Amino acid sequence: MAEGHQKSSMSYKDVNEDIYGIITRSGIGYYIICGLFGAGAAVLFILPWAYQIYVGQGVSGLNVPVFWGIYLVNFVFWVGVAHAGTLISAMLFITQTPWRRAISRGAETMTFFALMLVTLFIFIHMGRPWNFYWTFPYPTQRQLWTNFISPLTFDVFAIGTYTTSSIVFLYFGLVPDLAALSHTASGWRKKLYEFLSFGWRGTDAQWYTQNKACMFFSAFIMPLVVSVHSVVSWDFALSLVPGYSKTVFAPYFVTGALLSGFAGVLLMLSIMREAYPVMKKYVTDYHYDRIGLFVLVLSLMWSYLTLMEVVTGLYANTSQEIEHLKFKLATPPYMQLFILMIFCNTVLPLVYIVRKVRGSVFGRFVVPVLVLVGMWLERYLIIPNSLSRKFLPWMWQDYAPTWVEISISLGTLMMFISMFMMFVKVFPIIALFEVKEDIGVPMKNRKHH
Amino acid sequence: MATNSVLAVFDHVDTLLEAAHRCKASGWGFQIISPIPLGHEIEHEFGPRKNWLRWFTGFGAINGFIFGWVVAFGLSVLYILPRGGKPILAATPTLLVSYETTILFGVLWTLFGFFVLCRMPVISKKPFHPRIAVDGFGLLVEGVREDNIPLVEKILKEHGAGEIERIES
Amino acid sequence: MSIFSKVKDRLEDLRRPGYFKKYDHKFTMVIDLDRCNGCGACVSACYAENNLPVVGKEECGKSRALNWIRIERYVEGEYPDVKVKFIPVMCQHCSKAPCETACPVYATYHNQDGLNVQVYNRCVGTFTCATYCPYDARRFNWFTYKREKPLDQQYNPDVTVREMGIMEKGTFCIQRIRAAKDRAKDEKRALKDGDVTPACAQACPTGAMVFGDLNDPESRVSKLAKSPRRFRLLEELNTDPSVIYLKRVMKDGRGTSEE
Amino acid sequence: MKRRDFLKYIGIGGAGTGLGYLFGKVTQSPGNKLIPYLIPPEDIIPGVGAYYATFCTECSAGCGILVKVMDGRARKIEGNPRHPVNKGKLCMRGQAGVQGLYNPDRIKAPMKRSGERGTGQFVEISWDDAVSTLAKNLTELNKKPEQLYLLTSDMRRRGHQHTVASSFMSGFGSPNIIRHDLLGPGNLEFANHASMGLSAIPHYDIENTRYLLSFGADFSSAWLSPVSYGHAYGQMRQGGNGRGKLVQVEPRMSLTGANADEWVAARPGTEGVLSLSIAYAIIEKGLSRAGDAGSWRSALGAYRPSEAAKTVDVSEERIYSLAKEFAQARPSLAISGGNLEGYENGPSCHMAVSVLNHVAGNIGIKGGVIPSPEALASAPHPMTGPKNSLSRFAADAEAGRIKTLIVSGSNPVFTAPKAAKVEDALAKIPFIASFSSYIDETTAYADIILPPHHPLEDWGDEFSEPGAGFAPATVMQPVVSPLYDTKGLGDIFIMVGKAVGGKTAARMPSAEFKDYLRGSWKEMYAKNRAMAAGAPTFDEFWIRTLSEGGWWGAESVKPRCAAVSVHAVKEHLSKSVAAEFEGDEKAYPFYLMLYPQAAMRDGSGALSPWLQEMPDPMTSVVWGSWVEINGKTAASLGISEGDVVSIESPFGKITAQAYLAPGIRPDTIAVPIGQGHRQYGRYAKDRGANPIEILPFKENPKTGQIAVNSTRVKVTKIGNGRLVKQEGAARELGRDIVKTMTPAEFERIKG
Amino acid sequence: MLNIKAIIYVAAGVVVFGAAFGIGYALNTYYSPDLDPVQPINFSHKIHAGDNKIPCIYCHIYADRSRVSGVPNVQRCMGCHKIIKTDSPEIIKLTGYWERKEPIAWVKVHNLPDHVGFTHKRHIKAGLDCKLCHGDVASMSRVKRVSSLQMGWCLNCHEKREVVNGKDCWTCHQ
Repeated sequence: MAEGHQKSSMSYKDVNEDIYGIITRSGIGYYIICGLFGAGAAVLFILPWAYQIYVGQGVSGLNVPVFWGIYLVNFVFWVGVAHAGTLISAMLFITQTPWRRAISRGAETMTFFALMLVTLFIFIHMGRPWNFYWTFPYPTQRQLWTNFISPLTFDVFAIGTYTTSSIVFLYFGLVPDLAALSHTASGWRKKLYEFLSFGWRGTDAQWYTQNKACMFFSAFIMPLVVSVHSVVSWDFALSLVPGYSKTVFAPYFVTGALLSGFAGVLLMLSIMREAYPVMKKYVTDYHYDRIGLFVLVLSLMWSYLTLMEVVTGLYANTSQEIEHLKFKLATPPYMQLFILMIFCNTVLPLVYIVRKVRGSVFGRFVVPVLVLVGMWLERYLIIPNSLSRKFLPWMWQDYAPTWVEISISLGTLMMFISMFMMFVKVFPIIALFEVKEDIGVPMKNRKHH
Repeated sequence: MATNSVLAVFDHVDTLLEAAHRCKASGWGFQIISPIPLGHEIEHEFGPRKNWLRWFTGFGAINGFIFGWVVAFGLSVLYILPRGGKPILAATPTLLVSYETTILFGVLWTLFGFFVLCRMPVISKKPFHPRIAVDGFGLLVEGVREDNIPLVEKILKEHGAGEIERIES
Repeated sequence: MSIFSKVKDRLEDLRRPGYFKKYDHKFTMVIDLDRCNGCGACVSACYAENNLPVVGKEECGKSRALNWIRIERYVEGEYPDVKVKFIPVMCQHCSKAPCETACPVYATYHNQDGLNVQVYNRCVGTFTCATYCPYDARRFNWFTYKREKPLDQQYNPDVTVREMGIMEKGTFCIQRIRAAKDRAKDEKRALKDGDVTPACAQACPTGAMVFGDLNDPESRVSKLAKSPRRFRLLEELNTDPSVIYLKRVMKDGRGTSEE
Repeated sequence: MKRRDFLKYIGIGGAGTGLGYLFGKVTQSPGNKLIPYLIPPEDIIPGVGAYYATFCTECSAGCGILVKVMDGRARKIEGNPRHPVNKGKLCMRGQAGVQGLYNPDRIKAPMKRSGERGTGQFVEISWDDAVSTLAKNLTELNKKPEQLYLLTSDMRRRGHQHTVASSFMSGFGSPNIIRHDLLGPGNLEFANHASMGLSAIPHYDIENTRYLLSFGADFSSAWLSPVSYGHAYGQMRQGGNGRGKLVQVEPRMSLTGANADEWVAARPGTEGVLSLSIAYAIIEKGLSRAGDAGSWRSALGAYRPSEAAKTVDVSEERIYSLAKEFAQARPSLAISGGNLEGYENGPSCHMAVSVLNHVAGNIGIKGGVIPSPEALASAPHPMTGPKNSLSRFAADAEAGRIKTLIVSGSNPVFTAPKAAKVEDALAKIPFIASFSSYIDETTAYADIILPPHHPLEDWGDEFSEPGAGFAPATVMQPVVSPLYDTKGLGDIFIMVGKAVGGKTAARMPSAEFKDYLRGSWKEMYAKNRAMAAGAPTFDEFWIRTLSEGGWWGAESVKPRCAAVSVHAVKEHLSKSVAAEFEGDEKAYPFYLMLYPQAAMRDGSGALSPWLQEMPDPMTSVVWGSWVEINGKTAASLGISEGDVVSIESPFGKITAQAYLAPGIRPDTIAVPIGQGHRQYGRYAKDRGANPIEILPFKENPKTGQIAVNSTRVKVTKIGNGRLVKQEGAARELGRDIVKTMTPAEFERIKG
Repeated sequence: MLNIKAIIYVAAGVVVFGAAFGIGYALNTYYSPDLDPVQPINFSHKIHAGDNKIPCIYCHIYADRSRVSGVPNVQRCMGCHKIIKTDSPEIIKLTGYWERKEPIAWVKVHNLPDHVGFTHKRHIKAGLDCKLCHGDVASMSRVKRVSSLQMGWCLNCHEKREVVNGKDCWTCHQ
């Protein structure tokens, strides 16, 4: 059943012990690293953000035509990273692809934390973040609601829905595992597991319902994934700005999101495997093989759409588009960044054509990192850059991020890592029951068909 | 009529299913408690099943769709502020909103349905054996008359059950 | 039947673009570029009237000056055949404004006077309106700007002093429009042409700026707006601006010979 | 429930209540105090604005203004629609007047020097101390009263404030009134007097002219009366009787040049030559309207276009075409100012333009040069005294002939070249009193400061140059109560005069300046029949005047006649009309053109943050100074925009940032005047460079004007930088943003 | 199994906290000292407007001409109290202010934020009774705020009275 798996020799008991071991058994070094990242997040993110809220958005490098800087870049980037997780779970669940099982939890967790950063970046980029709740439709004495034709309201709904669904999806998978581990665990973990599993036992009816629910979720989340990132792209495409107003944006953003998401999953798995050698039993070369193929295919799709983005601009041939493209493609340092982006996202993933590379250290670490960098650059080259060359040349201005923006970006990345590391210490990062399923149903007499 | 239940833990699924067949034939109710989903095997053995979850989901989705339209249209009319020369009741953006609310409500109602159908959260203590959390497969035989308990235990033993527990109701 | 038709009417109303059948007023400014000499009096008047903060050299260097109206200068040709064109650009009060659709909290919308208004205390600062604005007319309060004492005594009490995190833009001196309406109401009459003059138009030495109600066929703007020299900034974007420019007459001017 | 749990809930409840209360507190607006008036001022309704009429003192144009006062504070300055000069309009400089009033660096009380001279360190003293110190010092001069000097400005030399100052000086017995003004129209006045016999600046009827040929006169930003001319310019373009054409002759494209239909980049200093060659061409083609064309032809023989073309760097054909257009358009008008005013031989240049006007028959006609009517009878005489001799002042100080100096309204340390050695002169003077509202560079040398009211708090009057058909008399009245412990300028002279006693006290008005002003107006009212029209009593007239802002002639007064005769100008045109420049052409390859901006003018605008942030119309630079260099020249020197360059003349060196201007001659660089203050408040101090410093000290002996365009410089790049300006890109890139049409098409659509 | 007790306790805690929060908020909003602050002089509207039937506009003289109604100046108070009840302790306080030439710093009861452009003039001219917003001041010995002065409260009235453009933001906001 499980292609390429050498797990049939494992017993259910091993699985339980391995996974609970990941949660509990870590050296002090792990906690120190996690703590360092946490402290880094506090220093690089919390303090500058507090400073920004106190002093004003002026501490960022934004200026009059370039009102959207790297906060929005990060926002879009993290939405992208968030995409792979649920999509891997959902799409591969519907198709019942077995290699999904070992990696789905990790991917979903990544989605969850990425979405946290997405929400965070919306608040960070606001001028008056303390009034963020005005963007939600809720009844107040003011009698005023929200503007339902604003792309930002679509965002509120899309990202709100996506966050909720991702949490629910993650939780669904967790329930049986938590119930199972609550019998092994002790102390506060036991209490937490017992509380969160709400008395799950694993009766036939429960499993049936759980399976059905996952199926429905998958059916919901597939269109949701597409809609979320296209809605994010509408934030830009629904404007008039040259460089923003493009019909190609929805597929372009979705493809890019998946590309960065898969690269993120790849990187995350590689790092986890290094941190927990026991995971090598579960995440094998076969996984790298499959994900690598995904990255390759998505990179080709992305490259095509990038080409089309430029070509549509050239075909339009308006002064606005031409100037925008000139600025993006032929002005240093953006020209160099563009070349770097093409190298990272188009040229580099081609190495995945070679099967061996997919499982190599280069393929596991270097390529995904560079793909992520390339995808970040893609957003950078779209968002602030287009605003630098709007309609009235008199107002053309360049944009350069300040230390606050860079620090907040790095700090949030650190926060992501430290939160992920903490999550691993609390919840099983490999889906217990799914791995057991992978091993197969124990039979005494008859062979499993 | 005092009824009692028996929980037996099996090592193998096929033996468990055989035991379950016997119980079914004897007219006793049974539940299979397992660490992994056995839907495929059970359906193969006892035929396809259905439950109410789809209705929850469907209800949620339809509700969400309607909610999206009501919210976007209704709230626009409550406080009329024209913007961008677009109509107050604009259909396209509303479709986008209701698309999301359809999914949101569908998901939330599915979650609700999941809890309802799984009888969660559990209020009272339910029969369970710690081995099931690891690698045991439990067969909970229910609706057994008290005097039939030894018979049940015997049948389960025959099919290779490991631990057997009587459960007082 | 009557209820049904009423509802139907109402629905049709609500489906009508922009909703209002006819605006109470359609305040419009006509700027004659052939008169405008780019002296900058309007910019200064706007600072005085609307409590615009002075941001200082460093912030100006980051392109963060809070000028609601600016004079753009475009140069054509090289020495010695240099041609210069001035154009004052402020919020164009588009009837089909991209910024209005962008705001999620209704901080900017269109009102009955045909104005694109910005409600400062509702703004949460998402920047969307500003990025969508093709005229770059919107300005942002990057910080809480304070005037040094006693310069703060000059603040116009009719205009709020904006705090940080708020988007703002030209208003056609809406406080003057309100005051004029207030006066008209006191005198029990309708608003008439010349009742309202924004600070920029009032100061303009060359008389290039004329302000009035386009709904009133007798107003000066209605007459000027019929001029064959009329054009609107970036008209091809179909934002339907309420600021109408009159073409500059130049030796090497581009003709509209296509017509 | 256990007791402990209960206590827990009490705790939770308590915390919740507390937080809720706090939340409520935070979300509520804090209550503040309501402080009513003790005794309400009669004419103030809180929350409702009142308008008070007065006039603008930011430049010498004398525009009428209305100040919006709300809750006792001056909120905004607007043009007075009734005033004939500005017709309700106002320039940026006038708008910023309130920033002078509320400037944080205003002097709040009389002050005494506490540090070294020139450092600007002072301590506050009382008015009694200040006045008695000055009076004591003056009494010591009793034997030699001519050792008292008054250093004042040409601006507002016509009102009663200055009458008081003059009587103070004459009462004391000193004839030494030094008037210094960098941008005053002294050369133009002199030239007009010499050529056309006019004692005042005539009315240039831009509004009605059909062809305006401007020789350097940047009337859109800083020449004479920008608002009045701005209005006229608008009317000329689209006023309804045909579109007038504007041709600007100047080496650096000014704001007016930018608006011109044609920009003629004549070689610096040769505008006069061009003017005369156009005049010659007109006569040559028989288009002259002057009766004495023949005599002019011979007088102008040296200015044949064929010969002048090379000097002027304008092609012969162009001179002829300009001549043809100028002579054929009726009415046409030639004006001169700006650069011409700044040349060493400015009067000759101006006269050359008068000749052109004469030859084309533009003097005394509608749409031409209209000589002013007689000024109002019994209006105060303009201040007299030795005209503008800063060189004499410096020499006298050097020789120790100045014992006491009173500075009022002039700042020669900033506005005179280093070569004039004003600072050395001031250092030699034992006692300096300054009547200034701000610590400017000259006041920093003072021993004692007696701060006058800001003009918005003060009484005064103004008799601007009479235009065609009106002779305005405008009243300045306090629109707000004084902010600080200051006194009216007139009152300070009266106080000091009375404290000095003797003849000085006798010449001073007995009452306060306010009453003196009213008395003088009563006298004027009695002598001018026209003023009495519509106001049978003086009280009625006075109230009307105060509410309307002034009085302007209701009757149209016949302008005087004027013509230019060969005889009158011969002497001045006998020498070369082309200006001389200091410095060797090889070592100093560029002409240096200094020009005033609308915002800063002679640097007095630098204290206003609004004006600092107002982008210069031609470069969009804010908060600093720059040097305009032609793009090609800059490229050949390896200079790109924003680079720090040093500008070196034979007399000094400054550094500024380069702006690559499209509209400037390759052999010319231009620097704006106004920045580079060493004192003058927080907004002006240490900002940009003061180009006046590197000028040679060339004072026209007849007019006293300091020549600001009189040297050559060399430019070297010394560093990189970024210029703070507002423009992103100033080219349209084929987008056709500002749509235009051709004059031919305009004529077609009109017909 | 699952700790049901814990769930119940947490839920109860949340409920208690929420309720207490609400109570605290309400306490602040409706019974805060801001609502009926202690004034420097214990001025009684009940005596002036109630018992003696002095019309509001007699003291609040700008109400029909300006956006502000105008707190009476000390001179106006003294106009009457030079003669009337000069020996009452509160009037002695008033006389003290007058003699020290010091304005009385009343505490604002009806306070609006800067961005609200409320104008008394229009409301008085529309024929509204002062009571409508200020409550029956004539029966209060110390003035208390009876209306919330919140946006919804304004809007309700505007809607009810069908004010022209009454729901346009810029009618009230500035």
